[in-house]
Amino acid sequence: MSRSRTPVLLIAALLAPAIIGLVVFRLYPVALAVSDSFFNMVRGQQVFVGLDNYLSLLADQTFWKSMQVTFWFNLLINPIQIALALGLALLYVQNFKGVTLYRVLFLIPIGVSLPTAVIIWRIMLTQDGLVNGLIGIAGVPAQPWLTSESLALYSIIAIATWKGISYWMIFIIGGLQTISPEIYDAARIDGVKAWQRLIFITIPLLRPTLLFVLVADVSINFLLFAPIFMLTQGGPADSTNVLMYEAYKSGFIFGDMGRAMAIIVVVVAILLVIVAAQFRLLSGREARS
Amino acid sequence: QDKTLNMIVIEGGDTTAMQAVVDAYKADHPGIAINLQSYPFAQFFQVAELRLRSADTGIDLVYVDAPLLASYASRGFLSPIDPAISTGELVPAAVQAGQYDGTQYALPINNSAQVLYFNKALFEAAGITPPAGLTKGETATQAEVDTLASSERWTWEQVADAAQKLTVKDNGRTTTYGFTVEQFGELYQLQPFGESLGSPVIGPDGYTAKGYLDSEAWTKAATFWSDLYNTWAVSPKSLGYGEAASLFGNGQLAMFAGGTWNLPILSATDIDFGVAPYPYFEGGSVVTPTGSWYVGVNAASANQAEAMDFASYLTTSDAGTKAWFDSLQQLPTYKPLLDTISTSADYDAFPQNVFRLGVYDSLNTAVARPVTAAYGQLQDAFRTAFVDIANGVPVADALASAVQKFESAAARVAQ
Amino acid sequence: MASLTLSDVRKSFGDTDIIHGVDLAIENGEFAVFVGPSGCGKSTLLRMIAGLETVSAGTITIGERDVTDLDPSDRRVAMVFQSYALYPHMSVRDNIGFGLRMNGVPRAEVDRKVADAAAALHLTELLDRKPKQLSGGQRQRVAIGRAIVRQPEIFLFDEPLSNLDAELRVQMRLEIARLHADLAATMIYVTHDQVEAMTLADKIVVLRAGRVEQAGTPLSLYDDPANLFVAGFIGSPRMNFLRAERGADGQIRLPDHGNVVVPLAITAAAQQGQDLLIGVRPEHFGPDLPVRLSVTVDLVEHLGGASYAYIGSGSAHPLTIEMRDARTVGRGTTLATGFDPARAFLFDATTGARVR
Amino acid sequence: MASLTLSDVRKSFGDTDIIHGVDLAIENGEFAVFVGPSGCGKSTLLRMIAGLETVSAGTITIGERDVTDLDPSDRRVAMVFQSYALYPHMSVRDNIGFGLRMNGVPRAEVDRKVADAAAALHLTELLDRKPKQLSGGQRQRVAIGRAIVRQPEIFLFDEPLSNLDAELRVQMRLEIARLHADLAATMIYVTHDQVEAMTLADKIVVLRAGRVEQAGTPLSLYDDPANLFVAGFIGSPRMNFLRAERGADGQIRLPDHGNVVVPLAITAAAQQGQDLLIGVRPEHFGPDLPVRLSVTVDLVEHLGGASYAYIGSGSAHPLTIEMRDARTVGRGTTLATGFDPARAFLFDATTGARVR
Amino acid sequence: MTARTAKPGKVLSFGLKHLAYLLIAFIFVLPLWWAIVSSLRPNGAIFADIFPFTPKALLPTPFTTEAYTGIFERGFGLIIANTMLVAFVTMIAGLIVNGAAGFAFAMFDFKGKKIVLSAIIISFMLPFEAIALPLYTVTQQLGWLDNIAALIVPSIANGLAVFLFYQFFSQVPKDYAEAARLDGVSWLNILLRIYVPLSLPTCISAALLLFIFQWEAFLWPLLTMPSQQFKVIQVGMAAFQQQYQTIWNQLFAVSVITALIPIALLLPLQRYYVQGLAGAGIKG
Ligand SMILES: Nc1ncnc2c1ncn2[C@@H]1O[C@H](COP(=O)(O)OP(=O)(O)OP(=O)(O)O)[C@@H](O)[C@H]1O
Ligand SMILES: Nc1ncnc2c1ncn2[C@@H]1O[C@H](COP(=O)(O)OP(=O)(O)OP(=O)(O)O)[C@@H](O)[C@H]1O
Ligand SMILES: [Mg+2]
Ligand SMILES: [Mg+2]
Repeated sequence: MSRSRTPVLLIAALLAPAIIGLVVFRLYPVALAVSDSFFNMVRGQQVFVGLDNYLSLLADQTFWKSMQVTFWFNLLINPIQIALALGLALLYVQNFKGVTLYRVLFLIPIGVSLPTAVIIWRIMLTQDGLVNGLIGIAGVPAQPWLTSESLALYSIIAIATWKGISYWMIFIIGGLQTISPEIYDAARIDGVKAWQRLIFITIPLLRPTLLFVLVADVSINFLLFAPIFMLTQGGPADSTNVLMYEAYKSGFIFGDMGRAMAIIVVVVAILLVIVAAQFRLLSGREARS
Repeated sequence: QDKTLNMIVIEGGDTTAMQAVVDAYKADHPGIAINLQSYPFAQFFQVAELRLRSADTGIDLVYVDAPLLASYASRGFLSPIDPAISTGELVPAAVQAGQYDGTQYALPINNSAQVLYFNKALFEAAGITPPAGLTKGETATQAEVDTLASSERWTWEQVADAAQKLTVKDNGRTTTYGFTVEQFGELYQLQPFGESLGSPVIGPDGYTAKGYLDSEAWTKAATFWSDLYNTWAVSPKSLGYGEAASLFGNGQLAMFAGGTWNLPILSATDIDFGVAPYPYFEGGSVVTPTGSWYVGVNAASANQAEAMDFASYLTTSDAGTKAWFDSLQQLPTYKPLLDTISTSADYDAFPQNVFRLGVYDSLNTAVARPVTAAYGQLQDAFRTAFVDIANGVPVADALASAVQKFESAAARVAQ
Repeated sequence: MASLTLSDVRKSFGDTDIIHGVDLAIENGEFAVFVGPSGCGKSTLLRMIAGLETVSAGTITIGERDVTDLDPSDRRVAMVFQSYALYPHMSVRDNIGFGLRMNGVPRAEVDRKVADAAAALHLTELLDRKPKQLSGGQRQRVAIGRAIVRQPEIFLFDEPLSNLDAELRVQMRLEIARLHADLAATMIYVTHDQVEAMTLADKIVVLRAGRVEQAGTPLSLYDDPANLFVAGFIGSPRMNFLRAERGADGQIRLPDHGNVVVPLAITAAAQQGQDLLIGVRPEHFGPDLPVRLSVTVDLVEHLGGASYAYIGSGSAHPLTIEMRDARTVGRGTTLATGFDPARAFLFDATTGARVR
Repeated sequence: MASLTLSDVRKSFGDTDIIHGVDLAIENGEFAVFVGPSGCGKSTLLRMIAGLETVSAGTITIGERDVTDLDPSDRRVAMVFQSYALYPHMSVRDNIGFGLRMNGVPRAEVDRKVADAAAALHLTELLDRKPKQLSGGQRQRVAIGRAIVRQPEIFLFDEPLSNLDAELRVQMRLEIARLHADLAATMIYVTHDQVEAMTLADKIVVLRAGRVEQAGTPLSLYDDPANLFVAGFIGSPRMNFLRAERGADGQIRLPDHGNVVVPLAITAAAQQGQDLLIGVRPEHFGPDLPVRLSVTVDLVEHLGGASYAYIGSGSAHPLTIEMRDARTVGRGTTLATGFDPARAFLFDATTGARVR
Repeated sequence: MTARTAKPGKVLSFGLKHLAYLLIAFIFVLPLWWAIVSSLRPNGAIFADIFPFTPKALLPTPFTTEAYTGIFERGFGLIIANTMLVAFVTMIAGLIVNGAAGFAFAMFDFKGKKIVLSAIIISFMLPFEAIALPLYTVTQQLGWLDNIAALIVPSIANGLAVFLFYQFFSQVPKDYAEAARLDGVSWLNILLRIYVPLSLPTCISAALLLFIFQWEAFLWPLLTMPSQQFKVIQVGMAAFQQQYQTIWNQLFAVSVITALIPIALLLPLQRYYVQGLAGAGIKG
């Protein structure tokens, strides 16, 4: 409603708890954390070093290699997760006898916590593990899923995807509910094939939902490092060493908070640029009749 | 007046043992309550780091892993140990490892020893002679153990040779592995590899790896490590903590190098196993891993005196060390207790007599981990290199990269 | 363009039978209109013809082709939905051309066809707008444009005008008539609107509860309804039904109106005491007609030219009478009116059957 | 029940002025209908009265109270939305009683009021259904029920019947009329539908582009429109406009119809060459009337009773002629018809002003 | 899309469809199945059929329920109850707080809306590890260490949830709110009695988001509950991976229970996902 007489008090009351919570428990701590990136610990003393921590990143090979890994990881995992979550949501909303059982099964990874999922998958993916056993039945030779430079990152993507897509599916299903079935009927009569309906109708009409899922998923994946920490510790040969893990190592293992925070500030800045671009692309010209 | 001290410790057996000490201490010191805050092993270091860094007054006593001491001390997390506390009764190497820049920052609680476990049945099946060692049903005096350790110790070459014969493959899949180490790629476990061949991991300044980690000695050690996985394929890749013991307990692993802490777990299985001294390289010196947990006092604690008193009780008193040892069965650093192990008839039988092997090693062959404020960086670079090597990265590349990574990270600490 | 034949077509949703065997032939180029009360199965029948619903039994033939099991896209039919079902995210141009492009028609040809259709429907100016920037009538035309470009053999319309306001409805009705004349295509049209049905149809099909009650030209249904249901359904305002009795003398009287005699010649066998209804359309009342009634007006609506008088509202058999130039009539006026028995219909009140 | 006064009410959205100073008085108990082309500001005006839009300038008074800046909930008005805006998750009972319950009316009283309203609107059977289980007309009645129970001083209706089919629309129209009679409440009603406007209104307010063009009783607008716009807007089918010229002799002629003379008495000053239009309603054509025309029919629609002939479709001044019992007329028929100049209106083609 | 009843010719595609679903379901279920099986084996036999893999690995042989009795003897019942408490309180408080904020953003235009909304959206793009330390200090200063307030309060306001509510509340037709305004319904009731029921799938998604966040919380409870009197599931689970050995079967038993609880809670809510309400009260 466009009313100039906006109920200011009401708005304040509605927003206050969330804003206070976020300021006190997110934004204020983050300000403190960012200030860490301007300090270094020298002989037990915090010393102000200005932008030194950032400048030293410029010449830091590990950092740049890690940046590459981060981009490659995100370039793959985000489209894959969203595409699969969408596919899964489409399967979920189908209606046929027995679908209820599948629907329940589709929800399972939501409940399995990430550490548990990682433990289970690590064991399943070992050289002589269950996955190699299964593909062995099909005659495929055993693969070093987590221990080879060429596969480790993809295995991590697969695990994170297994864990994540059911969760995103839930949100997409909510969005699918808002599309009128008659539009599909019209398209069927128009001779539009199923895949064309998906690309030209479903996806454009899901835009608000996809925006949410994309922003949330990209943020989470950009900051994701727990499975890497638990599975490969950045290896083999740094092939899974994403920036967040590099920062984590610096901060928590090496006690070098200055470098860690400098890296995190860079990561979050990149993330913000990406998310802003997503907003620009997907919102605004929201189409709904 | 009543005081409550808080101590952070590792969840599990360590907490149980510490509680036993606390209970004993309480009997003598009615005014002091000690509250243990236990954290899972995997997260202990992260939590300790965070809490110590925030100058958390809620911690009085800190459970310190030997190599982290320098890092903590250099950042002022720990108070210097009260010089009045006498360390004369402790194993000197262990006392030294508690010092940074010439000051004592922590006291050793216990020590560790690594041994070679072997499955007798699998050796028999493969038709090879197992290493000389302590086995079930046999007793051994300290003198006999000393002989075993000084003259009958296997070399890594022997281990590799046996492992190849012990490894069983079926259809391209390994059903029995010949050998593995318990702590895959860890510095603690592998440090003796290179040191046995004559080179420490880093230089005495604590920040130089060039010329050490990429020395000929370490290259040879790393090549051996690489061969275990890539040439001979006798070891399973990427085992998690505790999984070596599980495999061994299932009879799927013939030998593994691991800590004495595995004894209770393995004794509970029906595997017939023996324990041999930690191997060394042919032509090299005998070097074994050592170093375990220390206790320190949080610099931010408001109860310095009381905390020092408990630390002293835990590490330098008869009652305290005994309570700890009785509960946890870890190799002590308190010499009177070591003497008991050597002499008491209680330790004649297997597997108790394995401690006598530990006594020998800790007094004769143990080499402490490098003391450096950049230990975390070293450990990470080292682990990365050795895991990569096991996964097929060329030895020279992996070591060079480790040197580079460690030095650039350490430089930030050293500045 | 093609003819359409439904042979004993049936449809059940689960256990519920919705369409109970419909037989229907629609000629090539014919404009057929389905009418019937809400829920009688009009949309379902249309959707079955389109292929959007499966057929439980029976066959559907378009031209010579049996399309019963064919996919909607293969039937060469086009449908205009009540909700228009325009693609909200596409421009008018894309909405119209979407089906063609998806079927691999070259870009240039699509553009040409879209331009032609847009010109025919006066949409040229609007080609770059999105549906939500259009008025109802414009959306309607876009939906029709989408149907036209595909040059289907049969057009299906499901209440295409029901979301439009009265003025637009008149306009669009004329446009659809013109379209039918221009394309000479077979069209099937579902509506609730009397006027649309009467003015557009070559053939009106009256459905009730999944059965065809009567099918025929609009005027034949208007002039000669087969039963009470069709009589009440065709014509607006709806036909009035007056209670009638056949006396011992064989004469038909109106008990609610002073037992006035209605001189009707009936060939059907006389059944004394039979409950009858006489149907007279509002527009067939007038002064000076043979059967005279005197009624008291409850309510009058003056539309300017015509006025409607409502009598006996709330009773079982209310009357609506259409009057011209009757500004003076108001609530409470006693109206002398009447009807011509030649224009009245007689029905059996119990079975609803026409009594001739 | 209360009167409503708008004094120089204006509204702008950003820089766009939508309502340009409306002055209007609606009496206590009056039924006012707003009509006007789409986008002229009817809904905006209604929403300003309801308090859903702020007023940019001017004042709104209900009874004695200046409500210009009051919150919607404090104005004692109720509104029926075109979309009905029934709460889909609530039963009919809850939909109707929701406002009362939220305002702390005791449960028992809410139940009683809901029951009363439901009885009045024949909704009693449906009280436990959800909106999606209702037909359009039933939903409409629920929306009205929701307005009634609050016993507002003013009812606002925004095209309440526009989503209903023709038959239902007639029914609901009568119910709203009955409601107005029963409650004697002040009602303001927006519609596009001629018939609704004509039959329901005590006063019709014709709006164009945010201005009031004319306000008055339906028949006064029908019989005496102030200008071309109102004349074209009131009446359905809309009035025909024939091009007229005033010759040198002061006579008015129809150049498109053989220069036939229309004998009209005009008091306005003669302006030679002035472009004029003569307005004649479709229902006012007939044979044997003074001004005789001969036209060729393009298209006829036979509705049973009435028939409409369309002439000169597509031309600038097409004609629609209503005929009774004219089954024989068809496309191409040459029709001899005419109109009575007493029922014709004269307008200035340029300004649209009535020329008297 | 309309359901089509099976015709003889469609049996094949029907079978193919089930096959495809089965395959996907298999991938989803396999890890959990393996966890279930492992939780029903004695600890020593967990890896018996895994290295190398044999089909027996997917059957609980030898069979024992000792892991389950074991975890409850360890007090895992209490730990689960603790976690439920934390998760439910966070969920309910979070729904209220974030729902209110999302509603305010969706419903009103006010100065600075864009900036505040952006700040809120940004707040969930911050890695928790980065703020863990300052947040710990804040909590310490509030005196909340070892108090479950430290677990709950910082997690209530959630930028992601606000964004979610905002996105979906914006899609609810404004007519409902306007109708209710005219009815004199307060904003609070408009939110609670109209927007919330109309956005049920969204509310469930948001509830799930908040619930799962706490269900998986680990580092934070570990930090803020130093005395470890009040343990939550992930912290309790970490204890199975000890310094010298891992109690696999109990670890899996807990994993299975923790996986099944959220799914069991979600199951009865499933139907809201396949029947939309949106727009059902509008138009004829
Ligand atoms: N998918 C379905 N499942 C079950 N019943 C259905 C389904 N579709 C329609 N029906 C039922 O079939 C009957 C006929 O519906 P249909 O939509 O064809 O009616 P209609 O004549 O078009 O009515 P209206 O004039 O209201 O549009 C109704 O009783 C309806 O409830
Ligand atoms: N919130 C708004 N912001 C900007 N312009 C608006 C807004 N609401 C309405 N308008 C504009 O105000 C004008 C009048 O709109 P309004 O809805 O009152 O028309 P209406 O007479 O009700 O039309 P209709 O018959 O189509 O309902 C239109 O041009 C419309 O585009
Ligand atoms: Mg229908
Ligand atoms: Mg409007």
